Amino acid sequence: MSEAGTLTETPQQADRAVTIFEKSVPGRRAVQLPPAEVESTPLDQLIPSHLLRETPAELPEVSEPDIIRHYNRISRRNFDLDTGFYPLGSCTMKYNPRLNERVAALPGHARLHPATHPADAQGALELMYLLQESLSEICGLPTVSLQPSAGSQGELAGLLLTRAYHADKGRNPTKVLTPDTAHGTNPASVTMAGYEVVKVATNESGGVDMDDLRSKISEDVACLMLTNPNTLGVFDENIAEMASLVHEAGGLLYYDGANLNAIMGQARPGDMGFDIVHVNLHKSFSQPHGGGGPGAGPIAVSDRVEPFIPRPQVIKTEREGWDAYFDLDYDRPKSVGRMRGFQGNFGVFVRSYAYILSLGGDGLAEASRLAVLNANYLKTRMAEGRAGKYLPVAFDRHCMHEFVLSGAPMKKELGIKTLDLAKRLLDFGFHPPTVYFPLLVDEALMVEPVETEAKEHLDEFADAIEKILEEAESDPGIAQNAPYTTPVRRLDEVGATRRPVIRQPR
Amino acid sequence: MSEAGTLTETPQQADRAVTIFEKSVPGRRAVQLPPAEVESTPLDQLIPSHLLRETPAELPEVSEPDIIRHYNRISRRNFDLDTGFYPLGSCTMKYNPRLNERVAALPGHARLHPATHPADAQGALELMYLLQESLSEICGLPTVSLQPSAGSQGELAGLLLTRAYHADKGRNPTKVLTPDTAHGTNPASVTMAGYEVVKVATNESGGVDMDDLRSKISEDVACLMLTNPNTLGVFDENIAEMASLVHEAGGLLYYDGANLNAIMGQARPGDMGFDIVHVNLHKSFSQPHGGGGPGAGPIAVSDRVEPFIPRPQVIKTEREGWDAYFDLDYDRPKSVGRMRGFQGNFGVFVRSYAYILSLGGDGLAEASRLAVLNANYLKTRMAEGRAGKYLPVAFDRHCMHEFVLSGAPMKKELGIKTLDLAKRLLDFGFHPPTVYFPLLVDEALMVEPVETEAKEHLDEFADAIEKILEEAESDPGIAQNAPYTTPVRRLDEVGATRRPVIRQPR
Amino acid sequence: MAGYTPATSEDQAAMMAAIGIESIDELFAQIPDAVKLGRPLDLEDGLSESEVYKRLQTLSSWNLNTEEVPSFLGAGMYDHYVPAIVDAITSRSEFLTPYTPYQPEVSQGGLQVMFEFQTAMSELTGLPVSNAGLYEGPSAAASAAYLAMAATGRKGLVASRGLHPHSRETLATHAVGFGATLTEVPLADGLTEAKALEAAIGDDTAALFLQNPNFLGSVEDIAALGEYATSKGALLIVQVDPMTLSILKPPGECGADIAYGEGQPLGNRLDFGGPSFGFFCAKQEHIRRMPGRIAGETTDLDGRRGFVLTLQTREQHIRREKATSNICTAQALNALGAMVHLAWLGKQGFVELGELLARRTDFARGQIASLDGFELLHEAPVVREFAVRSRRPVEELLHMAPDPGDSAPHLPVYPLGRDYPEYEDSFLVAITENRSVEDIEWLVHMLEHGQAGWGEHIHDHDEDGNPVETELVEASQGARS
Amino acid sequence: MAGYTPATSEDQAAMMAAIGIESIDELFAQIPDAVKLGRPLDLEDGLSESEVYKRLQTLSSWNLNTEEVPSFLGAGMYDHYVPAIVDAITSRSEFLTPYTPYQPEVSQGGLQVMFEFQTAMSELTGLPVSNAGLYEGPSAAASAAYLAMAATGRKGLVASRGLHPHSRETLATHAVGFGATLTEVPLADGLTEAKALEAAIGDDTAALFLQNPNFLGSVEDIAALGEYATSKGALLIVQVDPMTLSILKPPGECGADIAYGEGQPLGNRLDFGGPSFGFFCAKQEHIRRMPGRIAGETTDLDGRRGFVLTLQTREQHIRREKATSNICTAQALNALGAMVHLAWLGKQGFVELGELLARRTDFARGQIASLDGFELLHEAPVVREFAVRSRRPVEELLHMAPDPGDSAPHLPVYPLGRDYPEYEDSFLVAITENRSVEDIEWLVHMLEHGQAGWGEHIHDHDEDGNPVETELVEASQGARS
Ligand SMILES: Cc1ncc(COP(=O)(O)O)c(C=O)c1O
Ligand SMILES: Cc1ncc(COP(=O)(O)O)c(C=O)c1O
Repeated sequence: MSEAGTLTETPQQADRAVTIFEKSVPGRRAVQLPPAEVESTPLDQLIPSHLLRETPAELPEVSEPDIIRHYNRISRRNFDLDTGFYPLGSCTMKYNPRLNERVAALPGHARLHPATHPADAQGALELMYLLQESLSEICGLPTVSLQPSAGSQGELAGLLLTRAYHADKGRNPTKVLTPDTAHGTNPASVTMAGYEVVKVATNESGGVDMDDLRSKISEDVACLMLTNPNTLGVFDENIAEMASLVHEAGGLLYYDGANLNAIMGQARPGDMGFDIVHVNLHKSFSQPHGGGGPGAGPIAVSDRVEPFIPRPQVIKTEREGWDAYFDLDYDRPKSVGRMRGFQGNFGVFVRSYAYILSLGGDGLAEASRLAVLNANYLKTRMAEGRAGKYLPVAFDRHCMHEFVLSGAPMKKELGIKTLDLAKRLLDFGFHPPTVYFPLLVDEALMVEPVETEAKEHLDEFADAIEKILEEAESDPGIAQNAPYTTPVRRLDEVGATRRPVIRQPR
Repeated sequence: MSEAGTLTETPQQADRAVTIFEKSVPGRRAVQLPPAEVESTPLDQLIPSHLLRETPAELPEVSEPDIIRHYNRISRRNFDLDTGFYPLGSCTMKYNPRLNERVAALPGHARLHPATHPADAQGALELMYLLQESLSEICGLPTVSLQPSAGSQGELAGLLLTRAYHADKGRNPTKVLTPDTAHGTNPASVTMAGYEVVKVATNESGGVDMDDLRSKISEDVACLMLTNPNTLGVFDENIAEMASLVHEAGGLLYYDGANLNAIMGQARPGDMGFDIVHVNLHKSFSQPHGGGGPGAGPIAVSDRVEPFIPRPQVIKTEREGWDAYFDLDYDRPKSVGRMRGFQGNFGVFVRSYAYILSLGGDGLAEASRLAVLNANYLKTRMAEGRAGKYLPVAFDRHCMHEFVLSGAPMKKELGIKTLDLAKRLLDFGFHPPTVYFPLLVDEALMVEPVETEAKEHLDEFADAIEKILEEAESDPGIAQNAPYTTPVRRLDEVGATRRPVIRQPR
Repeated sequence: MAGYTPATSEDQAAMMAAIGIESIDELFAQIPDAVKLGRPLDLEDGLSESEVYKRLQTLSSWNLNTEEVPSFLGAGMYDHYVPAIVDAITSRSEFLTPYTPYQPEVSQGGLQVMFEFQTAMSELTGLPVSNAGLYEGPSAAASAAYLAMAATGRKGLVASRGLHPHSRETLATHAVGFGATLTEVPLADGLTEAKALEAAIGDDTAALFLQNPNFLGSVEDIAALGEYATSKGALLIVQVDPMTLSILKPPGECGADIAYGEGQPLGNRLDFGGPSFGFFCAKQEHIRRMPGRIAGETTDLDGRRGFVLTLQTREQHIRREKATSNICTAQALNALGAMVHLAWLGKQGFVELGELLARRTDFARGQIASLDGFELLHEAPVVREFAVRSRRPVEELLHMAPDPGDSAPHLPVYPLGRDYPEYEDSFLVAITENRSVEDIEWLVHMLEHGQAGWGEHIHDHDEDGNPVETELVEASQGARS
Repeated sequence: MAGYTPATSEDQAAMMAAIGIESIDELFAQIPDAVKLGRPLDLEDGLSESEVYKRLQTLSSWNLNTEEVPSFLGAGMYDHYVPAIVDAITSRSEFLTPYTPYQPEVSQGGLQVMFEFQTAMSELTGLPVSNAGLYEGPSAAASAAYLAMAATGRKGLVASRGLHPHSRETLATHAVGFGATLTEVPLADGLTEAKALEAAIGDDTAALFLQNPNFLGSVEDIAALGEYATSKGALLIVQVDPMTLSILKPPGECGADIAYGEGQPLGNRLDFGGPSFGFFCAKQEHIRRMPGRIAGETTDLDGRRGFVLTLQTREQHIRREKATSNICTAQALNALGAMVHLAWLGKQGFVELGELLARRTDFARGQIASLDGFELLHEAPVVREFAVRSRRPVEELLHMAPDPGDSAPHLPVYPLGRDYPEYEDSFLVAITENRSVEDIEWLVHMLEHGQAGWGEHIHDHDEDGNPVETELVEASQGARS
């Protein structure tokens, strides 16, 4: 709203947050239910009254038009991938094809009960089987379990497989090696699998420090968990050597596939010697991120790990009267068991399989090549001008699909932190890159431009950074107090943690 | 964007309009076509080259992510019904249920070819038949043709039926009476039907001036076109008398059903003596307005007009082996013929029939009652405070579903016009009412709050008007220069007409 | 009754108190008792959302849609693939729910779309002026006639018999109101007869209507056919299938004054015939006689680029009985669908699609022409639709069962008999990119069966009943791997 | 290959020039040749959008979905009616395409939804703390166990056999990693055996897991069953079906420390089992041990209300190996669907729906119990699902054909044999508001036929083949008027 013609805040800023509960008016409603069509037996004749609820849950009382207005309105308080450039490192914010939403919504998919008899769900099982086969080829490993719900569940599954693998051999190693650049889910998963995290250092070119690795390898190492290219965007050239070192010591190799988008059709984790790979279907395979899910984290495994994969597994069998019969195989005696209910995030499988069909083998390879080209181009642009001066790249070499800059000089010379830069980018209409990760790099800024972004957008982003740094040279306060144009400005996160208000008071 | 922390314009204002053509980059593309699978015969061997295009149409060259970003982004430059209150008079901006979109999109509807053999389109024909029957009951007239594409085409169809009706009787009257409050489409349709418009005056209570009407009725009058309640929101109490006057002189009565939302289940045009009614399915029957269509304008007619309705007509017949057989009847020798291709805007029929099923007879009647209640409540609120002083209601009586205010005192005393008020309302987050219509009322503001709006929204609207008038008392410039917060500010419409730029230059 | 109305009984009581009434009935007192309904409407009571869904889902399942069986129906509406982004964009509330952009400051989205759409249609037709859309194809013919009469002051309309029968009938309906006469020019060998055309044109001819490709699918020589008419001062008006403008010479380069057509093939689903949209383009000199909305570019008072509805003095809400058209609500959302589809096809893809259509159509035409019992109705060049003559009566041929009493489905091709009694033995076959070569081969196979009377051949393949449906399903779903 | 990548060859050339390379291959030089693939992937080449659509549409048509046949399958996922506004809202780009709200200034939409969702789940469960959602039900059980172990420092997990078999199996899988032991408590007469339960609980018991209603549909007396465990210092953890919390006493009022469950019944389609979401609520004292994201309310530096991700020091990206959970990407969009559904149901409608389920279920249970060859597996009170014992072997009963070799579809009820060998002769029947009395009567009719061996009865009704499918279709589509 403007007072007397001057803008004091943006329209969205003026429109203060009101929850759906606060819009409630007693007696309002949206739903009309179908008639029960049966006797209106009092409830306490069906269920003993001491087991019944005494007061109804305080849900909102709102009409249908109110609901749609409420959520449409607050939806516009989100920045989304269809609004603009979203170079969030490690997240592969690639375009989400709407075709995939269309096919996922077909009633044969969307309205299929997970306990449908396999004979009546052949289309779904075949689709899962075909996705397994595709991921197997992409990862270079013979067997795929689609069950895990996301990357981190894939990790945990993989570590439990590792445990089962060793146990089956009568071994009980206790340690898992992870580079210090690893994503937070890796160590968290290691702990949940009952292992101890042992950190491995990073060398000067961004890869694993081989000496440090060698010094830590022992019979007590269950596996090495690696992201390759790693979170610095660097492909570890010593991978073959690492693999043989770990294997020789009896350990397994786990591949965090969050960065698979760099290497599809170029190189395969299986060929690098990995035994277990998880793939984030919500990254390389275009499942929309949904504001934080859903995703899926299938795992691909080598033959020696195969007996232990979660059950049930989709298999192709022969059956009289059928060209091929797809079934759920529960009869896997060495399986670790279930990671979750039913068969996994099937709706995600449909989208990712549609994506694989759309791109094809050629298209996937091309996508990776263009992702890497975009990253290197943007890295080149960031080496120019003020960015080159204040925001040096952490490891100056060709990167893969992403690269990491350090804001340390910027902080020192201009007095603005990476966080300030990120917040100021919001005013320029960009989603900032990932900040303060990997931890190894001081004031890190992790940039992943993905293949679905046009060159213009990369240039605009580089120009915006230049502009912000220029501004900061004359007035660092601009960035320090940014953003100015977003629906809300910087928020008090400390206060939120100190006195948590995490639900609407009654 | 903000310069050094002060807002100079809103983010949307800063984001200047760029067309999809301007985003074109040679060689970019979104589509991949299926392979032709047949020989690549050179085109000029199939079609003589002088009939072929020499240079391709300059369509945009853009990727799919660019397309979705472009249209999502510009979509947010629209105010829509799901954003807020939209009391656009005469337009019945009621909530558009998403259920209706869902059922319209079912493949049995959306992917049904209009030339499908009737035996293979029984569901569609039955739906049309059921909608005909429902509208017939709501209008109180025995026969319904769904063909017209919108209200104005319904009007023209009705007038051509009128012509055919008279011709069939060997008559050739030349005049059509319309009140001076009539919507612009009425006189335009009259001309297109080859008739002459004769205006009838409005009396002091907002109805037709009966003396003026009597003086203009003659054998040369083909019909009287009436909106009832009319565009002032007033129900004409003399309707029965008017009907008999016109009928006695051999004329027909045409009902413009744009305002049917006031009287569903309360009174029926047929019972008032009308012979022809058009219904705007995009008003009373919840078809979304789509930024200016699609809609549909079915007509309901009396028995004497029935022989002349457009063809084909959906009919229910008996056929061996079928419970009932629905067919397209082309064999209507007295029909005026077609108003358009195929069977009409079927997708609109699906939505409106779903709406009728959802509300039912009881719900439609209730909707009208609540629409009228809302209008009278808001009218009452507008009679208070400054609105009451500067914006008097044009006809001070209970209104039906809408009412008209006059901004004349406001203009005189505060120096702000109805247009200024409307523009300032935009800053308050409201879509303004219809302005400068009906022409009869000086500085008219026509307010239709519809039944799907909650009381709070009406109150907020009244409060905003009060606030604007208060502001204007101290500084009329605020409204005169409004809006300030919209994606663009007041636009140069005169310049646009003088030097029309109506397409992207090549 | 659905929860679309928020007024609780407390809300209602508060509102009534403010108004000063005791019951809502008082507000309806202005309706004379004599015309009050005084009883409930004789309609069912309202249903829950799930019941409505189920009921309409059931009704819809009785229709044979183009996902179930490959459809070769055309005749102006075509089963093209509508890309998913069209739905994603047109279903956004911001496009779906506003009305006509009367307040341009808060309607820049819709107005910019209109401007872009006008640009695209102008590109397709090769004419400089486009409006933002009309209802659909045939009624756009009537709009064109109205413009032509106003522009020339004449009353004669001449139309090729190759003009879509719906357009001709719609023109005839409107001609009564316009006070115009309508003369038809016959076809010969699938094309408009040039001699007869010249004979039909006179000093009172306001316009000549041609269609390209014409209703039988033939590509006409518009420039040659139109020359005489324009030399006589008539307007040359051409109805075009926008998809074929990817490869055919645009009407603007053939001397046309007006090009209009049915927009459905662009980004609009079939919907059993509507809603779709009509487009309407013309030479510069007709700009102030155009029907419908037109968006124009301008600037706001701070100098920002913006768009408005322009040249509104043509329109009914300003000019009333002197308006150039009575159109008000049109088909904005459908035009948006077209614009998105065209952007998706893009400059190159659009041409490639046209080429694909022409080549697959040529293949299908050749295959069917070589079947026993069939021959081409004409040999004229075609793009995406062609006419075939059958030895066996068409209604029997298409009803996919040996006995006319059976409730078997019908082969989805367009019989010409109703519109052209002279071609009662013929039907149209239309091709889109959705009709694969496998689908075409299925059609060929079905036509063979049909020509043979459906009986024996079928029993060759299957002995336990209802074999045609089985084949239909197979063909539409592909063989099980 | 689809047009998702905008780089033209000119773009590529310009980028390569800027980087200073001649070929993109140079960028891949860092990958040692030994591990380079060096051949194309052995996958098909990319398909056009229409081909992909057709292929997946075909695959999907081989699944028997709940629109084709009334489904009585439940076992944790239910065919409720998902209102159309859920799709309308969740399909908006603004909700569909962003990631986790790491930048709260531009993520207020998503964060506010989380805050609202937390409020709703807290209301349903009667527990003050809710997170923003987990993956789904059974894995939430593992999260609860992890919390309980950390909170109590103990390692024993005790679970009722009435806990969903998938939850028990998931717990067992994770227990290996957690170093926990899992003990099961048997059922008797459909309910958790109280005596055995007490016996199973010891000093090292971290948590007792119950489910309400339990897997056999029975309403358990959670408060009574839980008392002993909590008195021994174990946490009481209850898996709940959120839809039944409309009428059942919330776990928070039964002494539960944690309530979690599968969220699918709220606003999520079946999707053959996912994606849906898990919810997780707890007592205040557990707030800093919660797994997953939590949104909290705060203010911005101008004092505006706003929301942020809070208590992040629990999480993996901050705490790494010491995190309370490894979860990162979860199911935000699915939780939004639930929130919209719950707002649509509203305070009153939610209760009415619970009542409707209980009453229709009671009706269906009574009908089936009275059939020859069937009896109830237990008589305990139920809300929306119940277990039935059949004389005829279940697999034969459900395969709707006289001959096991036929490829007939299966009656959609849930056979208990795989999960509970002791109930091999039984199956579950689940009811939703989508299952009308007509549907229930169809089920009763089918069960009768099934009990009789599918043969004769069917031939009574129809003599020309494949009669069961005909009946299926009829039942799902209603009689033709
Ligand atoms: C490198 C890396 N590993 C693991 C994960 C965890 O995957 P998810 O979020 O699917 O659990 C992520 C992403 O969040 C990641 O970037
Ligand atoms: C009173 C009245 N009559 C006729 C019309 C014309 O209807 P349509 O826009 O559907 O052509 C309208 C609305 O625009 C109207 O308000």
